[in-house]
Amino acid sequence: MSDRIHVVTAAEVFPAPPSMLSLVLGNLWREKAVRIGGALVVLVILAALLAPAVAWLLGHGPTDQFRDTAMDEMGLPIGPSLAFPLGADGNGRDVFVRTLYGARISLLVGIPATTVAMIIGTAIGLVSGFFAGRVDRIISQAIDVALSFPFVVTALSLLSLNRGGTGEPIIPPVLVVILIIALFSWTYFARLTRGLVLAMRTSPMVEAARTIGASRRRIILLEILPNILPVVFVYWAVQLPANIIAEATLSFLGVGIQAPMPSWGNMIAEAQRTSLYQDQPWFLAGPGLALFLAVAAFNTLSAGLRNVLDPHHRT
Amino acid sequence: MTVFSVNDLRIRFGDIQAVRGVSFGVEAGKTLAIVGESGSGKSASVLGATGLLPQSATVEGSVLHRGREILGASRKALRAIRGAEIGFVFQDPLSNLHPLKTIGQQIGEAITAHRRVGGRQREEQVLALLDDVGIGNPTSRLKDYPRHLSGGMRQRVMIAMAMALTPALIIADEPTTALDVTVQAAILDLLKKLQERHGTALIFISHDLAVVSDIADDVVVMRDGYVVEKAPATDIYLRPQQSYTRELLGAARLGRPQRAASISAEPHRPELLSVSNLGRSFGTTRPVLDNVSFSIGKGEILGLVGESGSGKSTIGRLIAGLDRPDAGMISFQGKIYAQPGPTGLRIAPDLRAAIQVVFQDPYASLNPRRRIEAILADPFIIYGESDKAVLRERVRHLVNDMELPADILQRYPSELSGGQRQRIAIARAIALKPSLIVADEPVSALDITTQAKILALLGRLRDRLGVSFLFISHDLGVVSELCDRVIVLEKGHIVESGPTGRVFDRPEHAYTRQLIASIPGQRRAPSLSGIREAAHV
Amino acid sequence: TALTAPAMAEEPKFGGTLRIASLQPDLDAFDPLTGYSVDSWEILRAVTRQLVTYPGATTDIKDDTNLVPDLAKSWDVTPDGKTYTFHLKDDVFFSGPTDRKIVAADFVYGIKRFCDPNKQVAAINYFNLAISGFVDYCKEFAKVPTGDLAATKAFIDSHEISGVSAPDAATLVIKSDTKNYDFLNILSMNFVSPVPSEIASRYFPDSAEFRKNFPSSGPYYVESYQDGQKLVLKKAKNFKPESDQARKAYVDEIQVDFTANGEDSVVQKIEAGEADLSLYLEVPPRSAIRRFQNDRDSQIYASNSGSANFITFNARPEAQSEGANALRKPEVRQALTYAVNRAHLVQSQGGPVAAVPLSQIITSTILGHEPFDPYPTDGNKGDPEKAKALLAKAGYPNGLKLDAAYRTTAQFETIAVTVKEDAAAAGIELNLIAVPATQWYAFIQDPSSRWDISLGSQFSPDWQGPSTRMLLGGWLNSDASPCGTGNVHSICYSNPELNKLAAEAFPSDNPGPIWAKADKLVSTDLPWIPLFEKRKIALTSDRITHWAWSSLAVQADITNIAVKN
Amino acid sequence: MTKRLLSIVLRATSTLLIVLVLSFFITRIAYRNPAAMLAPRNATQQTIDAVARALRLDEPWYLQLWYYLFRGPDIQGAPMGLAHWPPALGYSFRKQAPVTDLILAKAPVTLSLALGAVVIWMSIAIVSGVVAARWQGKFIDHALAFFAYVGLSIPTFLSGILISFFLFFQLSTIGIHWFPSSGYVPLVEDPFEWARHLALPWLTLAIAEIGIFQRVVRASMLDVLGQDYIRTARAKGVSENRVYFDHALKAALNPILTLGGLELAVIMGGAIVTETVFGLDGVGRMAIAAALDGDFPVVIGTTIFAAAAFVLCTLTVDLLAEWRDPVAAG
Ligand SMILES: Nc1ncnc2c1ncn2[C@@H]1O[C@H](COP(=O)(O)OP(=O)(O)OP(=O)(O)O)[C@@H](O)[C@H]1O
Ligand SMILES: Nc1ncnc2c1ncn2[C@@H]1O[C@H](COP(=O)(O)OP(=O)(O)OP(=O)(O)O)[C@@H](O)[C@H]1O
Ligand SMILES: [Mg+2]
Ligand SMILES: [Mg+2]
Repeated sequence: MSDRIHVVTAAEVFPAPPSMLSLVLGNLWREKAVRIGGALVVLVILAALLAPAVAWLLGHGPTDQFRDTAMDEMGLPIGPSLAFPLGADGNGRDVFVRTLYGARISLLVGIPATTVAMIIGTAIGLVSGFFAGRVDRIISQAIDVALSFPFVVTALSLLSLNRGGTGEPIIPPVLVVILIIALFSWTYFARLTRGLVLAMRTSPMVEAARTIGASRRRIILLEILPNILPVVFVYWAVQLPANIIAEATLSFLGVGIQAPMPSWGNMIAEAQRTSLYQDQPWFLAGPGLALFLAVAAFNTLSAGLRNVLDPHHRT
Repeated sequence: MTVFSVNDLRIRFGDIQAVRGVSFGVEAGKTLAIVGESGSGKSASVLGATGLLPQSATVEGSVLHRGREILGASRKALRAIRGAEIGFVFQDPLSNLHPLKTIGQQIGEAITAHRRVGGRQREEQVLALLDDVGIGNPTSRLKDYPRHLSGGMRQRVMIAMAMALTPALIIADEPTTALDVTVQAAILDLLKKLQERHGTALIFISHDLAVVSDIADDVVVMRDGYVVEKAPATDIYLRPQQSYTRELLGAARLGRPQRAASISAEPHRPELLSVSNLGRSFGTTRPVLDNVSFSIGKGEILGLVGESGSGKSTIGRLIAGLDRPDAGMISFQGKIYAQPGPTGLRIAPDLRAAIQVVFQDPYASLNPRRRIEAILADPFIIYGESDKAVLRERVRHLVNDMELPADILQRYPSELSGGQRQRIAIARAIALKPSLIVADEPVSALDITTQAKILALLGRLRDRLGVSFLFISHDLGVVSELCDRVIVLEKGHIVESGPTGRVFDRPEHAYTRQLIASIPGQRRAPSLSGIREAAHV
Repeated sequence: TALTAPAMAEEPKFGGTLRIASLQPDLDAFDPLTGYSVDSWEILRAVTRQLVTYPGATTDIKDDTNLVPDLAKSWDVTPDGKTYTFHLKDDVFFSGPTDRKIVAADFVYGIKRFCDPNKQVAAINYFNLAISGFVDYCKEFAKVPTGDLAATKAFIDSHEISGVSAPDAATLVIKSDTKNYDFLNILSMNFVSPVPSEIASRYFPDSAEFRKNFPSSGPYYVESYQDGQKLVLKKAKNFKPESDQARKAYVDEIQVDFTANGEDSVVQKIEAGEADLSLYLEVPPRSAIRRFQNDRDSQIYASNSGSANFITFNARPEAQSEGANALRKPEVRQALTYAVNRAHLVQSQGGPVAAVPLSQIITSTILGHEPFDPYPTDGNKGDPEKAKALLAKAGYPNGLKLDAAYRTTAQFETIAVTVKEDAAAAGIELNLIAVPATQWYAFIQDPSSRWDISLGSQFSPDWQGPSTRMLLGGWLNSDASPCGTGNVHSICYSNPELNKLAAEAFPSDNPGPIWAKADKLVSTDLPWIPLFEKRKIALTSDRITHWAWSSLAVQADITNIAVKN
Repeated sequence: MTKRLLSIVLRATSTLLIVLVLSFFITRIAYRNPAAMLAPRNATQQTIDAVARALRLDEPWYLQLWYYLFRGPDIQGAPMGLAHWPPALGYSFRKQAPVTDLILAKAPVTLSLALGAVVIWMSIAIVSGVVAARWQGKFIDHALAFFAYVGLSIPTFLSGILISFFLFFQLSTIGIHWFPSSGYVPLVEDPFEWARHLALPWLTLAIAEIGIFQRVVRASMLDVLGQDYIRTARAKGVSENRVYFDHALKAALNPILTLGGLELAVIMGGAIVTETVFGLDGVGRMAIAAALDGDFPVVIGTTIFAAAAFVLCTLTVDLLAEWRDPVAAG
């Protein structure tokens, strides 16, 4: 008869308890999306990790220019060859090596940005959902405001903010890019967490804890957090590819990662701007495919995780 | 004439064999009841037979509708039958009605899915149907959405939909389980009336033998996908052949509750908790609680009954200090701890410990991510115990008290049965040696046999520890078995209170009388009392 | 090849529409007062006329240096060379918001607008120098409150510049305090155009309304203008072709399309036949150049442009960083010039067709040019070893770190990363500072900005030929441009010897040799490091039937181009 | 109900106000010295100072905010002492016009882009999402999933480049001039040209969104298809097509609308990348140009515009959801 009364309970938030870790892992493994996505993600991470090794093997650093060997007299880059697996770019640099280094930037920006956003968003969402009432109204308003700001333009203003009196950046631009992306994605986690916590704060589980006199801290840490964290982690994986795209977009528009540091976004921008991709298609295809693969990898993986771990998709 | 018959029906969901060879049939104008505990395959059988199961199900066997084989028939053929020749009424009328379509559209669709009728004509038919199923002022209801209707009315709409084309057979899958007793009685009446008028055959599914006792001509008892027993109703109730059937009968509270002789009204108990002039309202609608006053004595079990939405749980939450009243006050041993105002809720730690709660859904009240041991250790930790060994000892003791095996401690709530979970919830509540436990429908999520065990446990706790209970239930039978005193709540007002025996024997208020009259199984009850006694023995 | 434009066999046909794809979403300026970029001049040529002008050349940019009468039919010069009296043509008219005849007073008004406090003329220095009484007039004008059209008009109506007068409708007299051999060249720039006061005084200079109601004195008028989308110029009905020796005005309509974004898209438009010419496309993409060379030989035109790119130093006194101080030593500057691999830079611009290495201040189209390389290296590849040695000599044996600012456009980014790589080989580490292109001048001019060298500096002569004034007599001449805000690229160079040579050259009748001498002097001293001279490459559609270069616009002369129709 | 509506509107208004004030401060601090940026490139310090005075940059911040809202800088010659009503959202330094006018001039482009794209992606996503749900686990479902993932994994700037290259350039070079590479023709002028010019941008936006929405539609449909009332519909003998496209879709629409509102809001606020790649003269392109230019009144104005688009879209979606099903929405 237990299926008769349908109350949304904490249990439904995340059905599998950790004792069934192996079961969960089994379920995950059975999900094709997880297997494919996982394999691709490993590939991306390997690319990032092995970038210096490949650079060393090929003898081409990410910013080294080989104007005499990799370009003709007109400055047109050569196409793929043994020495330059994906050919050269408009400055005689190795597209393959730069693409691999681009993976590093993507992850180095995407992962911290998403993590920071997750931590901030979850904390704020927790407070908002748990204390409800006026606190919630204020935070909801703040979320509204944060969501209302257009991404690229505000990012530009914020980047300009990072200019000291001398016109030099106050903190490293990469850090700013990370912070900006985090600033624009914490709301996602805040709203997610808030919704979960709001539903949970009047759940029998939390009320039971209240009646035995548990403190707020105890309730948040022991009752609520463990039940929402898995979902939050899943949504971390969902948000990550979006943030990788955000970095690439900023760099593409010339306001993210600055030359000569390679980022997929600024590589693609360069390929397009110089129109060299028409002669050396790999100049565009290299970073383009890499970006696509990385994003697709995380998208696939996170979709799989979500299918298994959070069947009631939240959008 | 047999309208519909099922032969050797077998249903599989993946590797789960849900139905393992079931046969039954129903004749025109007759009612076949299918009874059995949850998960026994009742719904699966009828849904499988009519092609309504998801495609993941494999259905084998034979199903004859008016002599024609319909199992494996084309979708189109099945669709032509469903609605036109077989009508369906499902359990939860809210979830079974489309939330975004008006009831006029939904009933009309039952007609237009099979017949070409003009708009005017359709509307007339819908109005006639609404009138038939006893919905007053039908014209004004046409444009209503399901959310605008009460539970009973929704179920009437479902019935109107099923009856739209006066099918030869109606399949009603637990049509009253989600409803209050009084509404349940009315719906059963309606079904019976319509059946008689149109000579419809009826397959009626229920988990409660009491409910079908008034209506069934034949009964099929199912368990684990098998038919345990199949016989005319009189035989089932008077001469059950199988022990399982007898067990079901024993648990069913047929007819007017019988007071167990052991519970005698003690003359006077010292007052433990007092509630006076309590009021609470949410938003602008009428107050949920209005001027509620009562008290609970030491060691007393006070029953609180009333239909859904009458404010029972709200009272429970107020007493447990989970909510603050808008009016009146609550005092514990003379000390006021809850009254209106922003600082109205002042609960000292010892008071916190003294009043504990057991919730309806045991699974929802246990943290699925923590082991039972951690859950049970919580109260001790919160009240200052930190020695690991002592904690372990106390937790073990608790589990022992609850008659649970010790190895349960290392498990997670999801690995426990419903009854076990509720015991854990109770264990956590008594860990702090409370004086009062608010039990909000603690057994209504459990199946009938488990219910009995938990009720017995509560009784023993009272006897052994002298704990008082505020026992909230909508099931009069349960209340009558356990409680010393009963208060009856209607729309936030107390309409009657008194010793259980008195209230049940000589109800003073019309509402109480209505509640008691609606208890199912009363028609057969006199003839059954003997069996009941026998089953108890 | 067709890189030097072929002479057209037959007389080109009139009519048709010339479509121009602009890289920028809007004109940077569209008022003779404010236009001071080659691209704004390109368009202004169609809607303004001057006293004298250049007729365009079909062969090469440097061939378009002969002044011909434009609105003036003739002029007299006093023997001291300081007073010019212009006699205006008689059948010349405005078009657009007014159709009336152009009179001498319209020039006077145009010049009186120059120091409108709401918007000053872009190249005010020329006129401070060239027109008597101009400075005093401007000083007075500066006191007029901004934002008040009526006050502006009242001031202009009630004040005169002593050096400018219109004794009658057809006579204009301009007086100068000094004799200048390039006086007429100065007047040939778009600034000195007739402006009808009854129209112009209604709008703020270069405002959106002004642009829409542009009072045209040229062969075309503004039919419609929508920034970000389109500018349409139509042939003026009262334009008398016989009155204009310089502009044939072949096409009936000129459309400027502002919707292309990015070099690639501009070129694609031309290749796809959606556009005939480009605007704001300084350097076409290399691959496009090659495609045109290979497949569309007749649709690519190239010419030396006189424009050059160079590295400048933050030489203002406020700059006291280690790098800035190091660069005050000649050895360090020499080290840097040896560190630069000009061959690489030329390659990065698209090879010899697009640029030539440059080792001196004066570029090939300018008066006084004599090829000269004070620090030659093999194949212009630079010499890292020599650079290191020079650094060590200057006291930096372990190399040097410099903050290098560049503008974030394709061209400068390429220069920046290329120079960075090559400098690194010579032990000079460049810390690149990216500055958005639109904030470039504000950044460079702000004394508090932190940079040692600028990789974003470039130069384009205001007119071809006798325009040496701009560099050796202007930017580098501390008499003409003292250090401070307004000193372009914060060059802050001061060399008394140069100043003396310049003072000698201006009134001279044969200034060429003087400038050549000055060039040798300064190029050796390295006030900046010349990198390369750009060749202008124009890609066109196959609809162009007659080609002409305009020296002022350093690209196509849209008033002398004909298209198939 | 009115109280609820009032509070919703109040919240929207306060959101806009906060955005306004915040963006004013951010941009005022970020674009530290707009006068120098706006003065001619070889302007003297006096000129720069004059510009700064004209922009009233030397006044206290609250006056600047006031001027920003209600009066132009002197350089524009707003009549002295006369307040501008409704608020002008400042005057663009570069364009020398009230920002409100500028935005209103560009808004039709952005709106055409956004609304056209939303219609395209919603209809395709809904049909393909329903199809995927209906044949869940079948080949067509997998195929659609594959395309969805490809679509949503390509950033718009990349797909924009590719679409423009292949569908404009390559087609044009072989003589098929179906799609222009850029530009905009107003709808009222020529509906066909309007659609032709917007086709590629729409496609670019739609590709990414279809990927997202097809998945959302499918998930939401699957969710709904498991509901009891779907079984009820089948039990009534309703045809399968009606079950999917009427009963199920109707109920599945809420999350789709909510997310659709959000995405639409972002695009309405300025689809910067798409507008840039395709040279559409919309609010987004103006915004980024202004941000790069330091024309901060325009930056603030476009920020407010984006915020207003966001607030409006979410408000509409909320009200729509409320109207469709107050219980679920509540
Ligand atoms: N769609 C399904 N997929 C998988 N298993 C199912 C499905 N529907 C039912 N089952 C399983 O089939 C068995 C019989 O279910 P059924 O719904 O017939 O029980 P029931 O007797 O109607 O119970 P209740 O009284 O709870 O309604 C159960 O074990 C159930 O878990
Ligand atoms: N937090 C709340 N906010 C708004 N309304 C509430 C709240 N809690 C309860 N109510 C309303 O108060 C009324 C009484 O609710 P309560 O839960 O006390 O009823 P009940 O008697 O326990 O019913 P049931 O038997 O269904 O559990 C209901 O109409 C309910 O909708
Ligand atoms: Mg069932
Ligand atoms: Mg209740």
